[in-house]
Amino acid sequence: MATTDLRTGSLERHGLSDEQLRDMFRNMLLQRQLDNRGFQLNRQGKVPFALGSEGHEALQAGAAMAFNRGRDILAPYYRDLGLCLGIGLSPFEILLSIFARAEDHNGGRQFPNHYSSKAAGLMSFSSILAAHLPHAVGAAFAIAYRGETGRAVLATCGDGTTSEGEWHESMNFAAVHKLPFVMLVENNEWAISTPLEKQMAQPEIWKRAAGYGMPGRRFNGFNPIETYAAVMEAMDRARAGEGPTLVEGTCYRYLAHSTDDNDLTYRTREAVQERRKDDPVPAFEAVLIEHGIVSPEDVAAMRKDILRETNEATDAAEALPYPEPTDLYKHVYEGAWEPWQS
Amino acid sequence: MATTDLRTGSLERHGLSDEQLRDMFRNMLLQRQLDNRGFQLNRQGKVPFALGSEGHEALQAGAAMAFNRGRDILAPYYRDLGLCLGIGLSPFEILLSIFARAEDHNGGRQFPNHYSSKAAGLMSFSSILAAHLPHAVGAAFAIAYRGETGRAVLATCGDGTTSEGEWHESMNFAAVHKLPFVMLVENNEWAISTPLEKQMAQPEIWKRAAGYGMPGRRFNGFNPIETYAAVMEAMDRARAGEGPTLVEGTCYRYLAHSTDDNDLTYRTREAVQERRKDDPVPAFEAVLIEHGIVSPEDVAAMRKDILRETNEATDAAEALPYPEPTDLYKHVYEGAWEPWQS
Amino acid sequence: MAVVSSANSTVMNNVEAVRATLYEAMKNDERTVILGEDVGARGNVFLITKDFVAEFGERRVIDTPIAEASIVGIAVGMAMEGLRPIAEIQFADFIYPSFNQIVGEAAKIRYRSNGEYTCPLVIRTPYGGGVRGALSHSVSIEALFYHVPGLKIVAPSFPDDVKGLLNAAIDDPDPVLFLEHKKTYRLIKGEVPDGHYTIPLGKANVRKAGTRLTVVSYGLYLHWALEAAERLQEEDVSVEVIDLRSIRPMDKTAILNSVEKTRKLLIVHEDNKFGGIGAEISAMVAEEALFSLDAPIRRLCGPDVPSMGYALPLEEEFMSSPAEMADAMRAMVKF
Amino acid sequence: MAVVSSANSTVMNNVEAVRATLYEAMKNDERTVILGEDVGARGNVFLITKDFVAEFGERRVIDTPIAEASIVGIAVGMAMEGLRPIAEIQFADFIYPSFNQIVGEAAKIRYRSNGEYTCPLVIRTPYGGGVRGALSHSVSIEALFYHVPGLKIVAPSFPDDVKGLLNAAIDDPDPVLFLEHKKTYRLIKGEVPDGHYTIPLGKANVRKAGTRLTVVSYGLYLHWALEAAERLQEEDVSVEVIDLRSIRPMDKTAILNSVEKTRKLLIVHEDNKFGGIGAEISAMVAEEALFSLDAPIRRLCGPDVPSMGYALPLEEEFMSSPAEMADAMRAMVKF
Ligand SMILES: Cc1ncc(C[n+]2csc(CCOP(=O)(O)OP(=O)(O)O)c2C)c(N)n1
Ligand SMILES: Cc1ncc(C[n+]2csc(CCOP(=O)(O)OP(=O)(O)O)c2C)c(N)n1
Ligand SMILES: [Mg+2]
Ligand SMILES: [Mg+2]
Repeated sequence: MATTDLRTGSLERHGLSDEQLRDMFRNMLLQRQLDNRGFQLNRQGKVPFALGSEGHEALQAGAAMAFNRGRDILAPYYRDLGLCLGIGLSPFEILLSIFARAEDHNGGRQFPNHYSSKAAGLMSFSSILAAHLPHAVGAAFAIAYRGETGRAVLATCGDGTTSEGEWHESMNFAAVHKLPFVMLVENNEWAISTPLEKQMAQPEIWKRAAGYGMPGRRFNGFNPIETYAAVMEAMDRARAGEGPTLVEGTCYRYLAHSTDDNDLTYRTREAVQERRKDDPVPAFEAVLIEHGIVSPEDVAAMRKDILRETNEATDAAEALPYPEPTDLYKHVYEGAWEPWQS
Repeated sequence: MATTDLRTGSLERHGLSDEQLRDMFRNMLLQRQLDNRGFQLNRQGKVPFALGSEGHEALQAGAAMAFNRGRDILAPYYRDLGLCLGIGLSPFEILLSIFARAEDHNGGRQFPNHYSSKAAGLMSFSSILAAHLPHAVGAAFAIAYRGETGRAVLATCGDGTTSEGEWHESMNFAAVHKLPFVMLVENNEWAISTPLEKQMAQPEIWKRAAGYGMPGRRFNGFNPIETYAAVMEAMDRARAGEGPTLVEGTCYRYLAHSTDDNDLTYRTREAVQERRKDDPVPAFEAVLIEHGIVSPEDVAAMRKDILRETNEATDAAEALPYPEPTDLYKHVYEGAWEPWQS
Repeated sequence: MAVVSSANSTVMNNVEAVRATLYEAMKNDERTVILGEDVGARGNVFLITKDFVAEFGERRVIDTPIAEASIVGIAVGMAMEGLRPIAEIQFADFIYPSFNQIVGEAAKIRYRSNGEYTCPLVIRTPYGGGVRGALSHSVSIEALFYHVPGLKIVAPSFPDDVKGLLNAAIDDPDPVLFLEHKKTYRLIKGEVPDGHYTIPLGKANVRKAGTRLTVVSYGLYLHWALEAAERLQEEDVSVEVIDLRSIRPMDKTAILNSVEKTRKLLIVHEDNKFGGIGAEISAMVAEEALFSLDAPIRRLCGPDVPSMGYALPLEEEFMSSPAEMADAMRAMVKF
Repeated sequence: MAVVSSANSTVMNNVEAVRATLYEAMKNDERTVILGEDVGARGNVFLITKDFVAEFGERRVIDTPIAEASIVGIAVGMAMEGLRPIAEIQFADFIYPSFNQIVGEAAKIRYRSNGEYTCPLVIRTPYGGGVRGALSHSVSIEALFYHVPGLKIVAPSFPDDVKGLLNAAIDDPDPVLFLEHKKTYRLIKGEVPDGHYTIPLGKANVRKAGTRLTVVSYGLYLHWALEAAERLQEEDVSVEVIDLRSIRPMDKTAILNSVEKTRKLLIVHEDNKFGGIGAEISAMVAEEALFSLDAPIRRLCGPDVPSMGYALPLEEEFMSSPAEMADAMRAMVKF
């Protein structure tokens, strides 16, 4: 497969239109802006927690482009801001989550970044790593069961999460039943402070696919187009009823794990800086400019627009109320019966 | 690797002496006799449960020969009669387990076939499939931690058990820490009524090894010498500190899963009969006779001896008492404090 | 309680009642699928789904790999996406690997998504002892789960309740853990109304009315408690026996009403005592009806050991008996 | 209670007490290893094992893969083969995947092997709310495990108890679940005796003597209960506050002695009420001291919802307060 090389500036579009390329790029810029906003609000003491996806922008923008809105299902994890934006969540919805407002899909119950939206086909997930993967497989089963071809489930997780038993069980079941399921691993080389080599002896996660009897491949997750091509190919296989695929995107976690983490305890600033050379956001910008898909002015306008949109979403979300204290008691079960009422 | 071919009668000894070959064969005959005894006692109404290993004799006799008594550790599962005999358990100990006598290592608490013997290096395990594998890995860690080279842990499980999450987690950790650990999968093509193709999409379990970054190989588990060679090679790697190996032995489950199962509900008598053609016990007998390692008279004497030994063990075990009712309250914790006493 | 849509009934044991109910659910709703180990060709190890796969096909009766976390987890995903899965854990002892999916996930999906996603899932599993199941095929698990908000737990004892409660569990929009005492599977027979009916989750049933003592139980021990109560009846001592049926939600009202009347409470269960279901029942009464009591609340429960054993004396010592229960009742009545 | 080998002591918070105790254990016994997620270079997410890996090496301070079932399971194997592992679950919410290894395995190894194998294992984990931990970093887990024979559970609240009980847990020949309330980590400071000492598992501690009401608590709420009791003291109402410390074994004697004296019992815990620790405490008293009671036993507990929420009102509504506890105490005393 010919690939866009972000270093040399060559461009293989894989059928993506100028508009789609611009959309991907805009997603990447928006991710960074919203990440930034979360950290800002945290520093301002307005929210107790933030977690960013810097380094995952290209991977997520590319993967989102392979998702068919209104048809496919996404089972993401907490580092999937860009993926969730890319399948249709709005900055306002992201800010609702950051501020834990009553209108948030989770009603302010979960940490930010734990997006959920039935309308968008985004499955609710908890903080318990890998626990969402059997759900994704079950959803894929439901799709296949009803004979709904042309639909697939895209599930994601980090490199560290592949160590969990539920990762294995999910992969195996999806393979046995040839389900419309794509397992996308976002390999950023870290699990909080634990580097890849302590997580696994063999660092190419995609190679596990053969053991399950499904195709596997790896792609450069710093390249949104290559990402799109790899994920699209896997999704198309799944949608055609040809079964699951394991795709692994390599990327890097530029920030600490979250605002609760200090990554200088386990890696040096220099090591991270070194990897910043590959930062997908400026690299993709340069390629798009070189090929005349955006102009520097376009980019400036985009940034401005994104900042405005983010500001508006921040103000709108912040102005909304928290859930009521008594909302604590809702939605334990359906209907009236709830044990503490008696 | 040159291999003994049980069909043509060719013999590659892999360094095994005549005596060792005879020991392996005796183990196979003894397995069958003891299996038989369990079922007999069940039919006589003397014990409520029996479970046999027919089809696994060669695999287990061969693997046991690769175990260094007094040094290695075995973490087996319930279908490992021959392996446990081969590492030193006596027919009397087996019968104690069948009869659930007080003197049984488990004090009659567990089902038969759940052998345990600290003296023999045989780790206690429960009926919960795959739960013993992390224990085996932990034991391997302890060995490596203390710098005890020349020791390894041999863990076993059935094909179906490889689907459990704990199987995956154990493999992965053993690989990361390069532990002296050998995972021996006894692939008999069935998990109770569930055939291999419903358990996994890709039936060659050994191929999963590459994904974990460890060597894997498959061998014919109907051939005790090939089994020995494969397991010994893996154990030697482990003992030399070179890390874990996944070895898969192919065999077949000739009997129903246990006395609680009726396999005619899910497979035909004819299908099983067809596979009986490969029965490793007569096949190995024929090879040994052909090569003059045993005579037909030797075999007859062995059988007689084994029957006598089994009868004596049966009588001796049966004559012993059950645990006392009050033994129920022992060994919940060490020492005197036990909550129901207060 | 039971809403009977036909005047006719059939005598069944508990296995047959589970089987018949599952069969109807499969017939009536295409969204229903059954998944678990050996539920297909084998028809489950107790033959509960015998012949189902022939009739409904492998897509609806799924022999899963041996992987309990994903049996439940995949069922959760099915439920979130519109199916009505009925997952089976072959023996209750093997539910532990799926604890995360039940407690961390299924029970919290409605809550954590603020009602956007739901998890209409039934998890069936045979539990309990007295069947020579040894250390790993005898366990009671209800107390490991009854503390979990978001989950419902049912433990019927009679075939008619099995059907009505299983129907209710299947219809329920939330996850239900459905516990079947395996010793009662073939032992307990009874009339089961034909046709579809449900028994509401959370309602206990006074199986024997009485005046001098309230006994609350469920599972196998409920039958033994009834037997013991009959013995006392022959001695002209009137004991009320409540079949709890649902463990969560628990029918506080029924228990309190009965205790107000009899002024004495004995709780009987096979599961270990410390932290068992009896603890909550007792605490509930000590909180709300303390001064109605004429005697200390007693719990007659399994001993606090990890399990009964395979050897007969170790099983018999663990298990109670109608005679022991009758003695406990007599002592309470005399108090 | 504490056996102090030196007259000196040091002021520490709970994090420092855990850290100092682990450090000594690593120093004193080569068989001790620590394993868990991010316990190495990161030194645990609360910095409890900070710098340990530099001193003791990667073989003894093991950054595991993210796989809780095997974190515990591998520790079990280590313990069976002579090491003294201390396993960490990063947050109590993530202990669910290891439930099988704790309940099905660790707690049963001595029992199932008739005493031949043992499992001297400590599992440490931070639990509890009030730290904006949202749905998945706030849970209390003690009631999911306290029903399990073969397991011990400790939940200290003060730094001196943290040290003495953690030492006892490490020395214990059986598996111990060691629960650390994360809100108390830095909040609670106190004198900790220098040198090695242990506090026996299973012994409660009367942290404040009193006459009119017995309050039993543990964890963060113990501190709030003490605060509330001090307020009542200022109103000249004498309340006795028992720090449970060990959940299993539970110090029945201490509770019964106190209740015999005060004749009233209030149980206070953060965890949900239904089936919580308070249920067993109440049931124990209702069984053995019913007629000593001058008031119904009350439980002031977390509401029966799956979790507190991330939004502040959802956390505050879940959590109790010293003021609410004081009100409950006043109501009981007045009763
Ligand atoms: C079952 C479980 N164990 C542990 C944690 C704590 N934890 C949260 S994120 C994380 C690291 C995840 O690493 P990875 O999967 O590589 O994703 P990344 O954060 O790198 O994107 C850990 C250990 C958790 N949330 N759930
Ligand atoms: C965790 C768990 N799940 C289910 C079972 C029930 N069970 C007992 S044996 C068995 C089949 C095991 O098959 P396999 O691993 O292939 O071993 P085999 O019996 O074929 O030797 C099953 C499902 C169990 N014992 N433990
Ligand atoms: Mg990562
Ligand atoms: Mg098998």
